[in-house]
Amino acid sequence: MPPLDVPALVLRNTHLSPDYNVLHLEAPAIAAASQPGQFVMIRTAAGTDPLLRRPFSVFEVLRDAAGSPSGISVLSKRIGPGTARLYDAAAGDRLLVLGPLGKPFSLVSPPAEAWMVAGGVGLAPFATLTEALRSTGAPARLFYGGRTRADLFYLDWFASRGVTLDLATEDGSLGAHGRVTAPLDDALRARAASLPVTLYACGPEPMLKAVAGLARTYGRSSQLSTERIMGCGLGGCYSCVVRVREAGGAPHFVRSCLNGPVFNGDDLVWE
Amino acid sequence: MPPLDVPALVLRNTHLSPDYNVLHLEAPAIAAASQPGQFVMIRTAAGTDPLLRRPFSVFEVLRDAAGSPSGISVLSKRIGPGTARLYDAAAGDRLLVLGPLGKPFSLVSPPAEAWMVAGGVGLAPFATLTEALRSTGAPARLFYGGRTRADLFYLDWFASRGVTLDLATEDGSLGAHGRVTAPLDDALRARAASLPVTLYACGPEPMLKAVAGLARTYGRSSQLSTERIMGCGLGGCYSCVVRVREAGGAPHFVRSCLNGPVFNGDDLVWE
Amino acid sequence: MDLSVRIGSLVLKSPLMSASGCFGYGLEYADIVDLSSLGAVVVKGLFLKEREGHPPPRIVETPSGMLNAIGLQGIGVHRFVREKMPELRRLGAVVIVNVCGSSIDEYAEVTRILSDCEGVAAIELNISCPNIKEGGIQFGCNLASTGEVVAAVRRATALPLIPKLTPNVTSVPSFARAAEENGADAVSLVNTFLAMVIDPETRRPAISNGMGGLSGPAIRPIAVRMVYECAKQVRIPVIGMGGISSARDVLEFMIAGATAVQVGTANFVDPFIWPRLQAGIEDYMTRHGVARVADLVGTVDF
Amino acid sequence: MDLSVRIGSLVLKSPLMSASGCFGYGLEYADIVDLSSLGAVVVKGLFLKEREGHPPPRIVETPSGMLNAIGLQGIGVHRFVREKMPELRRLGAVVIVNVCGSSIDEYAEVTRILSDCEGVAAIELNISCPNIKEGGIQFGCNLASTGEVVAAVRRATALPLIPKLTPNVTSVPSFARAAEENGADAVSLVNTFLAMVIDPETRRPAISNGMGGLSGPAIRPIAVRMVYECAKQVRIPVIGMGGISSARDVLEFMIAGATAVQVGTANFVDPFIWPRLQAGIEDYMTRHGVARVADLVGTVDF
Ligand SMILES: Cc1cc2nc3c(=O)[nH]c(=O)nc-3n(C[C@H](O)[C@H](O)[C@H](O)COP(=O)(O)OP(=O)(O)OC[C@H]3O[C@@H](n4cnc5c(N)ncnc54)[C@H](O)[C@@H]3O)c2cc1C
Ligand SMILES: Cc1cc2nc3c(=O)[nH]c(=O)nc-3n(C[C@H](O)[C@H](O)[C@H](O)COP(=O)(O)OP(=O)(O)OC[C@H]3O[C@@H](n4cnc5c(N)ncnc54)[C@H](O)[C@@H]3O)c2cc1C
Ligand SMILES: Cc1cc2nc3c(=O)[nH]c(=O)nc-3n(C[C@H](O)[C@H](O)[C@H](O)COP(=O)(O)O)c2cc1C
Ligand SMILES: Cc1cc2nc3c(=O)[nH]c(=O)nc-3n(C[C@H](O)[C@H](O)[C@H](O)COP(=O)(O)O)c2cc1C
Ligand code: FES
Ligand code: FES
Repeated sequence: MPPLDVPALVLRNTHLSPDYNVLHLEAPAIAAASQPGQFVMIRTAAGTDPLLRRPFSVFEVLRDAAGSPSGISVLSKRIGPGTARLYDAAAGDRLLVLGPLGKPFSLVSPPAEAWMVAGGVGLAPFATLTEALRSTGAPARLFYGGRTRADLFYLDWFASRGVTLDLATEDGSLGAHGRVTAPLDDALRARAASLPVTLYACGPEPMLKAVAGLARTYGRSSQLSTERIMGCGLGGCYSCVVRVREAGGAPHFVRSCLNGPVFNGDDLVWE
Repeated sequence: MPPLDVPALVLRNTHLSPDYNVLHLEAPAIAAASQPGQFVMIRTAAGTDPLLRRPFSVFEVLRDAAGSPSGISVLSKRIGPGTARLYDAAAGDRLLVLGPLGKPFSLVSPPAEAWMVAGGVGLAPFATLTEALRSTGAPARLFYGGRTRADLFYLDWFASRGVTLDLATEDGSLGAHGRVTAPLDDALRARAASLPVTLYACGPEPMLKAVAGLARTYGRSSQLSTERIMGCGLGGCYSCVVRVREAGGAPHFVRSCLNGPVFNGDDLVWE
Repeated sequence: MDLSVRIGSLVLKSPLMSASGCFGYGLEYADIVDLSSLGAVVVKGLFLKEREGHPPPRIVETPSGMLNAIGLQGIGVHRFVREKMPELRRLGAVVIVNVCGSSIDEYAEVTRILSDCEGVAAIELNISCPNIKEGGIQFGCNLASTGEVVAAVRRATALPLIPKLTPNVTSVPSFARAAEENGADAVSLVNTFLAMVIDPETRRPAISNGMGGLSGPAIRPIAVRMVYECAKQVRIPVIGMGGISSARDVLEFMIAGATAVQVGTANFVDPFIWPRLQAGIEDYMTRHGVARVADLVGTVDF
Repeated sequence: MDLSVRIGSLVLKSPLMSASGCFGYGLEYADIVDLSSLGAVVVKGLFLKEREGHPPPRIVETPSGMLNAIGLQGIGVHRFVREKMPELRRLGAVVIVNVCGSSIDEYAEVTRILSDCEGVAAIELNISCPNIKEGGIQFGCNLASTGEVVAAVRRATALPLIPKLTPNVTSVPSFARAAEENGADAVSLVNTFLAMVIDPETRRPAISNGMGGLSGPAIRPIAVRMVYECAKQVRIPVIGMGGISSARDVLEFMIAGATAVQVGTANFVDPFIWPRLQAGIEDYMTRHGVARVADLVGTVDF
């Protein structure tokens, strides 16, 4: 389906912390078309400040009483003017939402397991992925790291959907002390090579790089959701490139809004 | 008192029509210092769109239960991005309000009468003037014109404060049919030369010009509140000039934010 | 209502074009924009060979604008002709190709290849990219070189030739005149303003290339002035751009003297802008009793 | 923490100055800004005689900026010395006067008069006002004339001499060099960008003068680039300006190469900005362990 641009009604804005919020947006057609890992471009203000749209993963697909897709939510972390406006949005406001955009995750089926690795707001694409994996039946596990316990959200949500949680905080206030890639490393080491696993990761670039390294070390496939500064989200501006090496070819830049944001970890070339 | 800049809480936003609204702003110190005819510069948005502040007359001085000044209201007509933001402001928002600024009206005392002439949103400075005139005891009369009856506001407010109302609408839906300067002309003609009157006017420039002409014709003094595009409101930019001829001198430009917005009608030179 | 405008021998059904580098190769937008409804699709700058462009970050937002240094990443003229043109033809797009070169020969060579390609309607000569050393700016900031490269490319093609001018000079009209005197059919302006953003926290430029080109609404008043000045000094049509985001802005440029306009940054913000721009122009023409949009060109009362 | 900076023989207690034309004669702000806390107060441009300026409308807002053509309304140097300087002295302001002229003689004459006036700390030579024919732009857009006027005024004064450069040229650094070679103690840049807004509804320019000068955050990335380029090419200090609205912006200009900065348009939006700018600079210096603000100048890692 070609992407749509809809003036989505803000249904609800839930503040999870002083930085994090979840915006519920009315957008049935975008919701119906979205696949796990895809994103939307949101215009955070009318006028020219901020000027460009901001990219956000589709966090949840909202459903009406009859179970039909009625909208999406986005999980946003406030880091600058655009996310500040989303943090301050009020029910009843309207925001232009363009999507769904980009290449989604590929799903795995049993006996393969899906191990999701989330750093901070990198949790965003994994709610829809979890829902989709339930339909394939692939067991899901979430490695989820943050600065401190107050930065880890939706734990019950994932647990109640049968996702095994492996948590890590940099201050040790919840789960393992340190980076989330440490428990991931342990778990990969512990898993028999004969049992298939696919890694799904979203988070800061150093984390993605570490996950790609672990995947290579343990011979696992990985799907990494990259976050580049995006001017358009549609392939028009060439701002969002990542370097990839495709079968046999030399490394070259491809647009992460069109060819990604999800890439095979083996293809990505880190500078 | 030097002007203050306060992040004023929006206490209430009353929509009077699809264009007009009244914003109640918490700003005790500005309220306490304001005199009739003065204005404030409001920053209608954080960020750079719109960039410059917008000038607004102090409409009412709000008072708390004890009668102390607690804030001001502004009467705003939506004509562009700045006034649109004020129209959409919600209770609980904060707006930077700089003031009070400019030269106020001079008050008259009985037996002189104060005849106020308002065109559209030019009504704004006359609520505070009415209050002040009540303390001098000068009889007040309001000539008030608008496009149509739905564009005339606060009629009861003025009537209940003993102000005689002379209304005019361009479509004839209320009061005289046509411009407000017609009933003013009639009233001036009817008034004995020996009975003193001062004209106070605020509204579109052609109306001000007509009032100045009538004042001259009938030998009355006039105080006109001008509206020029203002960059700063403090004398810094020289954008807001009007041409005046001061006693004996040649016409020259003076800053209406410092030397006005209220001018003696005889001094203004119209291009 | 007649929205058509004429650029040299080319009659366009509307004055609205995509700006080069802001609309990919056009096909990226094919499923949301009817490419045949645009006056022309101006595609991304092409060299003879493929180019990698600069490493990211390539853009940064600025007040009412953006800075970019993409570095002219592109697939080269041969792959463009082979891989993109057939579909662009099928979709009925009027294609204008933005031609880059590191030498006069390269400009001429790329232009020759495109002139042999069915469906290429005109050549926009990019002598004004501020972001790469060989991006043409060495031609576009020097009057004699501008004349030379325009003359050379003129000899290489019968297609309408539209040198794209840089705003980073004292007198844009002299460059417009140099282009006209050397056979250009029109000029387009402005390309981006050379600019820089430094992050004080890191003390490093915000984009990898250090400097980049400023575009978007921020630059509009400067671009309008340059279009006005150029339109007064040349007889060939001026294609105006720089921050156009609404029908009002299109009309402002045309009234200033632009025969047609291009929309760049605003297409990023709002890819569904095209029918709205057209509707806004038509609404204006109705309100003001203007039968042909071309009648508005250069009508500023000043 | 040491916020002092040096401009020629002048040591300023802070790098923050008001920009000419954006702060009246300083006294307008005396009851809300401690004038003695600023590095310097740069006052409105002065000719020998009084000037009326252009008829209103004189300004129009643009995306993240504003266009102005005030036309240098002013009281002339004699009244300034008589009516404004005593109070400015009393308030402890370090006063820099922006000097205008329609001829080299006028520049020199105004400068001589100011040099005899106690309390004038430096001369900013306005050879870059885009808004009036005799506003100096005929000097500021030509290298030879820039050299000539700077040299003439140099002979007329022992005060620090700061030519103010226009951004409306291909190479600002060549003008900075011309100023340096002819005895300037510093250069300040940028003045406003020549620009234009047309109202399509009336087809007339939005301001009476037709064209005007663009200022404000919109131009900041271009101004930063020009300051960076000039600072690399001259040994005298560069005073940077153009859209500065926050401590972050002050730091960006200083890191790009500015020894001091001026704030214009932002003072309109927020006349209480000055102590906040200073606090923001101090906060940055604390966080980054910078003892002297002068150590930041030109430290961009590029
Ligand atoms: C495909 C994709 C999905 C994303 N999903 C989410 C999500 O679900 N929740 C969420 O909170 N954030 C997400 N991000 C990051 C989010 O887009 C940025 O945090 C946001 O754009 C910052 O805007 P700002 O104005 O608040 O901050 P600023 O830092 O002022 O932004 C300035 C510019 O930098 C860009 N930028 C800054 N940080 C990032 C970043 N990490 N990634 C990409 N661009 C950045 C902005 O888009 C903007 O152009 C995603 C990014 C991408 C590319
Ligand atoms: C001393 C003074 C008192 C005023 N009091 C009131 C009031 O009480 N209520 C009210 O509704 N309006 C009042 N105005 C007019 C009000 O300032 C403008 O309507 C408002 O600035 C328009 O801003 P905008 O962004 O909505 O419209 P835009 O038209 O987009 O404004 C663009 C620019 O033009 C200026 N501008 C536009 N119209 C006017 C105007 N009539 N007068 C001055 N500047 C203008 C704006 O300030 C801004 O710089 C007053 C103006 C002045 C000078
Ligand atoms: C991301 C980006 C890439 C661009 N690439 C090109 C290009 O390849 N060739 C070219 O001539 N201009 C290029 N430009 C300049 C635009 O075509 C246009 O001249 C400029 O952006 C001003 O218009 P705007 O303000 O509408 O964007 C590019 C601009 C942007 C923002
Ligand atoms: C209203 C206005 C009046 C100005 N008057 C002068 C002037 O008299 N002399 C001068 O050299 N610059 C003048 N300028 C230019 C400013 O000093 C400054 O160079 C420019 O505005 C860029 O800085 P800013 O973006 O911080 O405003 C004026 C600018 C404005 C906005
Ligand atoms: S964001 Fe514009 S090409 Fe990817
Ligand atoms: S509004 Fe700036 S001087 Fe009056």
